[in-house]
Amino acid sequence: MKLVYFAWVRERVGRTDEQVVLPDGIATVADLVRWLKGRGEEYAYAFENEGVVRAAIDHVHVKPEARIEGAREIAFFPPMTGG
Amino acid sequence: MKLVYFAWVRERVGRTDEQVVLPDGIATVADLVRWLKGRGEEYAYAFENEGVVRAAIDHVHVKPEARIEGAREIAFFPPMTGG
Amino acid sequence: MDFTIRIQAEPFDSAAETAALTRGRAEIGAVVAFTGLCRDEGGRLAALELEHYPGMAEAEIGRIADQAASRWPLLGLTIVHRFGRIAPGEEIVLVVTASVHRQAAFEAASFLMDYLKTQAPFWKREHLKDGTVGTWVDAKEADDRAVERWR
Amino acid sequence: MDFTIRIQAEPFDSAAETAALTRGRAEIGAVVAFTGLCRDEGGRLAALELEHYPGMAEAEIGRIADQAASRWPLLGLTIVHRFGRIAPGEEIVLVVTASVHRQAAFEAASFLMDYLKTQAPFWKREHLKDGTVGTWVDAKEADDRAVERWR
Repeated sequence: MKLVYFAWVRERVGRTDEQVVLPDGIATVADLVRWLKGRGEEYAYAFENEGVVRAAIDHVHVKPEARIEGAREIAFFPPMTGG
Repeated sequence: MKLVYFAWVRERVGRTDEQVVLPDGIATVADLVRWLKGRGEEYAYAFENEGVVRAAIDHVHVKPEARIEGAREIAFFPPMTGG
Repeated sequence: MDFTIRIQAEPFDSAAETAALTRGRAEIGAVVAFTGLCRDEGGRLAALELEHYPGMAEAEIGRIADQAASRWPLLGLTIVHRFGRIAPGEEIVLVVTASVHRQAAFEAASFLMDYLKTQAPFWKREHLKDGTVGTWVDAKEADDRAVERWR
Repeated sequence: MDFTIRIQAEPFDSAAETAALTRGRAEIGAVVAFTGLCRDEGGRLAALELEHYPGMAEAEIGRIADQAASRWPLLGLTIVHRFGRIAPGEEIVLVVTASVHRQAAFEAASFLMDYLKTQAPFWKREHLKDGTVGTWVDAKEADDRAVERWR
């Protein structure tokens, strides 16, 4: 599964994207965030404020409770400031 | 005092403008309309539906009860359809 | 505040008007340009004829513009209204509003159009493709309702 | 319905985009063009840097456009959003809506901007005149409130 990061989430994680192999029991976006936060300080910092970082699965906005099974690309980013 | 007419009010009255000398007792726009309606069929036709024709005194929209003393130019016209 | 109000028979160039309003003004964050066009009414219409009240048209549009400027923090405002014969597809009216933020620009432009429709002394008559002069366009109740929103 | 959606680094020409939308379309009565510009923030700002999520930006703006088209009777719609480095005074985003009547064009353009601000995957960072890279621009609560109006 591919993870991609944008804006200050990207800067805190320290990479634009990565391929991950998830352990069993990671069913939702919230599970994935919890797992990522355990991988190192940079992830703990990026996701320090629960509910601030947004997620998208295969280019569609999703909530933390969204199931990730079958996802090709999951993105994490701050609230959007386009327009 | 100068009277000016626009759109179908102008067509019904049959002129674009005219100078009038008002008799005593014509104090308001409504008085003026009543006096005009007595001047001929064309005026009676133009003002047949009370409240449809709008008025302006010296380029400012006014209501029928507006006083006309001191007015240089009074205009009568249908509801506006610009824009 | 930078006001431009013009009543003219000639076509206008909305792009040039908008560019003139924003040129060198780096405090502007939002520009809304409304253009009202002459429709062909399903192919029935040859042209619209717009009659106006010279003098009052400028004065009334100036008052409407002053109202908008007092209600919203505008950094620029351009209003151009044509009169005379206007063919389908041609522009009739242009309203351009500029502000720091979009909400003021959107609301002011919408307000200005509602007031221009119902308060500016212009009257439209249809000229039909079959050569006849059609009727004067009736004022729309929807336009009166639209202007009530702002009161 | 005539949709144009583009995400690009290059400046755009709002006049040309608007002209392309209305050319030969005599059923259009109202066109609203919104342009969002880079402000200089009182002279403090050298440029905005816009990061975006390629692929999702197009997809999400397409979904927002579909929503607008399902809510208002639009005859045309153009959205252009830039990314990369944008200097004060330059355009960031263009939304053009065309309809028979003005209300649909105004409301759809305002709706589209509210959604673009809060849903399209773009992020702004400030580059300051003193040479430093400033902070990422925070999402505004006012923008979240604005988008709630349409729900």
